[in-house]
Amino acid sequence: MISRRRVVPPLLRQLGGDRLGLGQAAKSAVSEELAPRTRTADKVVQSICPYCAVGCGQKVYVKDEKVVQIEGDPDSPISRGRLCPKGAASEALVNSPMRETKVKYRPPGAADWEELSLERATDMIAERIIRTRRETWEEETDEGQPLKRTLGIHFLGGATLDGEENYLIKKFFSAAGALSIENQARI
Amino acid sequence: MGSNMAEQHPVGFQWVIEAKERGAKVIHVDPRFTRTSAMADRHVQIRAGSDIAFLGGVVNYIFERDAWFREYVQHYTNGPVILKPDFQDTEDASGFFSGWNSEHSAYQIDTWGYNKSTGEATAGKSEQQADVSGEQAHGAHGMKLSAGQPPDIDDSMQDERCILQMVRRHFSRYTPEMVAETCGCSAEEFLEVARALCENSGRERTSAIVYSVGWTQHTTGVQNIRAASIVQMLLGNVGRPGGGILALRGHANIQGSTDIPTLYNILPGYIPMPHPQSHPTLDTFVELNGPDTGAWGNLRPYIVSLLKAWWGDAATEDNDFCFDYLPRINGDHSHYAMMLKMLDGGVKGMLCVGQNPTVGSANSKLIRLALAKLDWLVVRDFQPTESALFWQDSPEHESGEVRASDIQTEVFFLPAAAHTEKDGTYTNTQRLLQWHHKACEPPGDARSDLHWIYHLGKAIRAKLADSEDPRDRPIREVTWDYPVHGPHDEPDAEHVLQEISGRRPDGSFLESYDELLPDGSTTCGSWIHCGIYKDGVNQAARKKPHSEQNWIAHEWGWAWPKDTRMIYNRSSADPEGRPWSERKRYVWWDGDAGRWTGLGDSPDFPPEKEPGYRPSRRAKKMEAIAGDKPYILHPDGRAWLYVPTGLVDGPLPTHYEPQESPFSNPLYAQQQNPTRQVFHRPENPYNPTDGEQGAGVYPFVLSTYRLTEHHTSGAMSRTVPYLAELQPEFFCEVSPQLAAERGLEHGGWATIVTARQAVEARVLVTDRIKPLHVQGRAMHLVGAPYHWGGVGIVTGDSANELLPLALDNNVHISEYKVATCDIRPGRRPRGQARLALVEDYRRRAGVKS
Amino acid sequence: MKLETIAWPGSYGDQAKPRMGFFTDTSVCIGCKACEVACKEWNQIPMSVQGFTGHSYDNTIDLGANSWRHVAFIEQRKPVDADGDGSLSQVAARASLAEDQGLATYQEGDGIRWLMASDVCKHCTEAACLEVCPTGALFRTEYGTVVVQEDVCNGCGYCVPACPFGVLDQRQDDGRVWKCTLCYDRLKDEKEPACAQACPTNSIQYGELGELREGAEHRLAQLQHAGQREARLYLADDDDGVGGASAFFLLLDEPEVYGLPPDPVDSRRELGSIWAATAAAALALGAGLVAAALGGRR
Amino acid sequence: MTDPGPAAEPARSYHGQPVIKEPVWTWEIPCYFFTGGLAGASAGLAYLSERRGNEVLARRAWAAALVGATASPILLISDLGRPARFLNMLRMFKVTSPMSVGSWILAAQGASTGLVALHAWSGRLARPAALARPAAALLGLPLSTYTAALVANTAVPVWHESRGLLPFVFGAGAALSAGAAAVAVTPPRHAAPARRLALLGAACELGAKELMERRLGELGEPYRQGPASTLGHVARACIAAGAAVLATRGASSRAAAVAGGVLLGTGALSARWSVFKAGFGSASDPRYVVGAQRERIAAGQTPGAARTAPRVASPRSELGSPATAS
Repeated sequence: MISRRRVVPPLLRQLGGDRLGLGQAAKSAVSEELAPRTRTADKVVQSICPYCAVGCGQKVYVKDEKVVQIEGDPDSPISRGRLCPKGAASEALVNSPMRETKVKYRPPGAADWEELSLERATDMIAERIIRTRRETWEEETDEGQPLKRTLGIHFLGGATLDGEENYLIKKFFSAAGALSIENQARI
Repeated sequence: MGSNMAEQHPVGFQWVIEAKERGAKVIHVDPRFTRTSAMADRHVQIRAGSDIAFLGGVVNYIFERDAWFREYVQHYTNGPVILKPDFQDTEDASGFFSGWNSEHSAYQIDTWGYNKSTGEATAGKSEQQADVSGEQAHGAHGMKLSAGQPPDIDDSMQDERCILQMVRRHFSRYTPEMVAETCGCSAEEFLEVARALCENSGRERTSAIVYSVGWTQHTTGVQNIRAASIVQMLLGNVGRPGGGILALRGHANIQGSTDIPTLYNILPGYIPMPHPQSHPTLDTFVELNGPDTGAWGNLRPYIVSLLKAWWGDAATEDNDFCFDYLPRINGDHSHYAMMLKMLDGGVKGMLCVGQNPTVGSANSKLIRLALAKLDWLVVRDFQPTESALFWQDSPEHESGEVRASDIQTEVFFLPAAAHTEKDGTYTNTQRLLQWHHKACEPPGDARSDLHWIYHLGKAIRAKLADSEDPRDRPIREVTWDYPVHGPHDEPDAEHVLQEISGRRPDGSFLESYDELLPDGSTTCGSWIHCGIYKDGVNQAARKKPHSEQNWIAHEWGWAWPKDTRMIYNRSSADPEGRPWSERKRYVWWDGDAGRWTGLGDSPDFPPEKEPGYRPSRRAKKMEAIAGDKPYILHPDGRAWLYVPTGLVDGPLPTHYEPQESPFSNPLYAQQQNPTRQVFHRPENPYNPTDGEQGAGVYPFVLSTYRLTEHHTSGAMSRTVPYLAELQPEFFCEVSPQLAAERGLEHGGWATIVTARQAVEARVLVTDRIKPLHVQGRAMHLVGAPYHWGGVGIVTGDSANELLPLALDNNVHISEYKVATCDIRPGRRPRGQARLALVEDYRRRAGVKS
Repeated sequence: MKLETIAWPGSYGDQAKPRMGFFTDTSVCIGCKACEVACKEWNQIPMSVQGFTGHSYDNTIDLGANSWRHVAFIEQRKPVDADGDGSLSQVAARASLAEDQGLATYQEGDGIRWLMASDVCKHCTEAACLEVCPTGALFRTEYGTVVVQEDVCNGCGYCVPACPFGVLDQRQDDGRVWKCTLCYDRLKDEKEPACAQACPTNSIQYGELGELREGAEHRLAQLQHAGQREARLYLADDDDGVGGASAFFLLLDEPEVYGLPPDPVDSRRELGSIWAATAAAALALGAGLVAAALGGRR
Repeated sequence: MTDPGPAAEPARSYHGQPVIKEPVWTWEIPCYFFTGGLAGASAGLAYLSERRGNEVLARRAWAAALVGATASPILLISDLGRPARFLNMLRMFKVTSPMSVGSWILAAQGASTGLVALHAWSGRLARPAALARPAAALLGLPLSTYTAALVANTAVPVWHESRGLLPFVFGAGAALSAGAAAVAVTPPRHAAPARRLALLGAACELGAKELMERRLGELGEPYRQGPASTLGHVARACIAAGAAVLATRGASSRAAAVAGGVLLGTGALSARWSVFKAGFGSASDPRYVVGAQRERIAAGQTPGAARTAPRVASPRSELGSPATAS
């Protein structure tokens, strides 16, 4: 059917039931085979909007390991499939042209960034945390009461981190005695 | 009030529209006419920072009209409780409560307690002298009441010293006329709101109050919310469908970041961090922070299970379950306190994870100067933010104050994974945890924060593996082995959630925190989340379509505690356990079945405790909570009209002027909140406030806020093409009157000046900003959305440059919503000239710098 | 109510689907612009930063090749306590704040009101753009909607001045014209168009045109009943200048206030007379030529 | 860009924004209005002169027709957003689209003229050429006037509202153009018919355009301001001057004939430009678009597209409420 319509030129198709050529006769091959990319996606997963705290449900469509569409999840009792402009822009957020995917390092006093491998960066940061911790450790108060902490390190977390991430951060830095673990809630 | 719901929570606002369609009345009380006001039946414009005066007026109105919900107040609140004879109200002490210690500029709160009770102030008092905040004074935690009974009660609530009468007296001067004078609205407008609230409350009807950072970001932030809770308790609007005080939070997991805190002063589940002087051992910690009665009576099982989750086998009965591994707090170690310490060189390293303080925090310049003092800075985000680039580009670079080469801070930028690139939970604004599934791998070096902290932790542990240093033992012994998967060894988030939920001795998953044991045989990373993995099922990942269940949607996600969708819902039934009305039934007592039942939510109450239950004299913990006391987190099971312990700035809300205000306090001799945190130093100058020399140099009120089209510092919106184009430039909103007075041209440029900074913005002249008449003078508001900065598809000056640090000492949140400023036509000067302009203003205002 | 258009359902026979459309109820629009973004996301429309306009919160300016949804923002000063068309909430608030029924007046406040409305291609019953398109790039789909086919359009630009709503425009650096497709591709999977699905307050309702119109009549009655006398339906009738439209609106003021024409007309309605005049002119020219050639001696 | 701001509420428009879009057409289009008319009318002049045995004039007129018929498609294609897709113009035949109809006319007329030219030079294809001559002449007539239908069939008030006269203006313009071209290149003694055509065209052009602008009334303002007005003056001046020169010395002096021809040609071109530009002015100002429609409504000719009276007596909120609608 489709193939037949494609070989018949619109001009002739006009003769069959669409004399003015305003409808079916004008339909192009592309229009004929058009399919939404939600249909052609490899998979769809249920997610939650990363912006405000309403917690709207999102459906994330993936093709070739890339997010191709994010839209509201109609199953959600919170949002009933609806999204605000920020939520609706989530695909553009994860695929933003400005997104940086390389580690960057700026040495003291340098005028610009340098490249650095992730492993090296992790190692260097580990060293610095250990060093700073030793340098600024407070074992006890003047009265000899236990402090067991460092105030030489300040952590400021955003509020878009997952609960599990926050848990491990609080757990580890507490174990390290790094006391001042703070987040957006304070701001 | 204090919320711009239609703009900041548009999808949540669908429920407001729906309620409205069903006949609900929507009233918006706000300094600005916003998109929320446009949808409301009524918009009442009040002066920024006058919310307590307005709500106090409502309280006064409720008493005047005798509109309070007697039965609810008598049984469910501490209204009948008699206070200590030596407590003095602000009415008697010209703006101060009893116990003011001007030397520490802090309160000693031992006079604030229930009459004949002991110990409730212990925590509070000692903390006050240590000058730490109410949060660290541990709210109700310290309160001791035998059998959960306030010792001295007058159920008739006629006694002069009973809380209800105290509250009545405290607000007796908050008359409609006083409200009008203080807030700038008309007495009629106020009365409409008060009447509407009262008429829509009671057995048959309920009213809800919605707030956001419009209330928290003040030097009286906590008391703003307290004032609302007094209104709602008096009207019986808490724990009932259609009622409550709804805190609309601004970030996907900001609620979760408080429940499982990345906050210095609490442990998961709001367990306080220990203090050096008062908590040498686990026993003293539990003794001082765990009341004998109520849900907090089980503090020991909660913290022991947490310590076991963290230090596993290393945590034993003999070593106090590694209690002394926990770092101690003895002061304000919050964000701003640390930034000031940083400025003085006391902080060597900082990690900004998904946070952009040079745009999002107040007094951006101070923040940048502080960052420049660091040895090292780690920033994890989608792209280098203004904070990650502070060494390269800033107003100080433009003015020549600093050069990149002068800044010795080492900076690491680590690209972060997006929500679609990782598994995990977000806790929404109603305590609902929702799991989001990973859709694909993060690009390039981008990793989840879970991956980052886990592998960073492993690296540090490896380096310290054979350290003999006892201070390294907590790191060496912390349980840190999570299964990993995928090409990047991503830790299994679900496994972390299991640890949070907790396990029984036999390793099976716990049902609820009632099962937690004090002997170290159970583990639980966060007692309030206990059961989120019950039956070995990720309850947060439940996604049964709402169309297949009732409106409570109990099978979608999981809410702490115990999957309770509406907290304190026992109060939706009367003391005998019957619904207050057929129309408003939610949870009620089923006498035949001998248990609490309802529309489908979990009762936030012991399921089989009948309404008539009365505790024995020796009862402790939950046994001490009577069958008609819904507020189980409080040792007396009552909601607190009056807060005997836990707050640093008073047991009752009191109107104080903002740190910077063009007006004097019409209610009290004391101008500002006496306990507010201010930092007098050159980097943080304050504009003179009314009555002080030079106040007229900054004659207008400045308020910063957000727009629907952007997200906080813009790091998640100015970099997104489709959002950037919607609000492409920093603009300010002014009234036609102010525009005329200052010669501002609609669509042109204006420069806004404070003692901190001068920024430029496009001008939007609009009738939506209305001058108010306050104390016989016109009050002009300059509205400034704060989303812009130097990085992004669209850029601009940042409004937060203008703000000082002035904090609510309960929670250390700064006053973003009110400051004073001047505004002038045209773009700001560049380079040195910009400094000169700010300096000139300071000189004229007599601000030292 | 007559929904037929020239080519729909006629030219599709048994392939014709129900005529689908939008009912945009501006009385509940909160101006969040989710529709604009959801549309651009789905249709992958280029970003178009146009700077700060000063048109209230509208920096999109109008519909065009790169904005297929446009939210209009209108701030109006309303005389307080004015009668009739005055500030309804003022009057009503005093009268009935105590009543159980919530006030049904929307988007009004203290002496001012802030109108917000999401505009879109109307998918007219008599669509000038479609009729003047020489290539057939514009066509009437089986859903009764009007779509530009990007594989056919050659950018002749005729539809641009032909549209009485100024919807279509040419995309620079691309040359073709673009406009709302009512998410033709999503419709094929019976998915709601992106804007309607996103709309938080259901201001944009999508469905079968017949049902939408019925609902709209009741909505109008509801608002009129509640004293919202300025409420009106726009493009909801077969007898207007474009024979009604698949995308119609509930407005709270005159159409031109929203940048919409009060009486749009499909120019084709005059095409007969235009052709006649053209033919007559051609003949006149012929006569002139003959006269010139024959006139006088050689 | 700024506006008075909400303080001074704009007179019933949306922040002063246009309601309809300005055309996206560029300089090629008004030029084509000219060349199309030139091609069309020249073919007619050529064919008739031929029949009258005026070979000298005929050859030159055919040449002018050829020039016009060659230039026209080039101009049109270069104006396309996607020139490579010009053939899509013949993808369908749509009577509802003057541009579609015109494309077919232009194609046919151009082909005929081409055939005539081919035969004139190569002498081949005599029989087809014999048919092509009258075809080109005949098709030339609608070719000269359909462009008026094209612009009249839009939402642009200044064009649409003058739909009755515009084709005559364009027709006259075509005659003028063809006459002028021929006069300029033909020895005066052979050019009498061309002169008559030019003068006749000039008279009609001036008359018809003037009448059209008057009839438009307020909607005609765009003709009285901005580029359209300037071009209008130029057109009138050139046409008047050219006509005068031609009428007085055109028959005797070759130089005068050339000058007159050029002046008239310029006038004809300017006149097309003036009409073209007026369309932009008319579309960009909401006053004209809304104004005309408001008058119709005020005059009770139409209720307009908005209606405040519901078609149902009593509301059923379960049907109408956005809360319940899905």
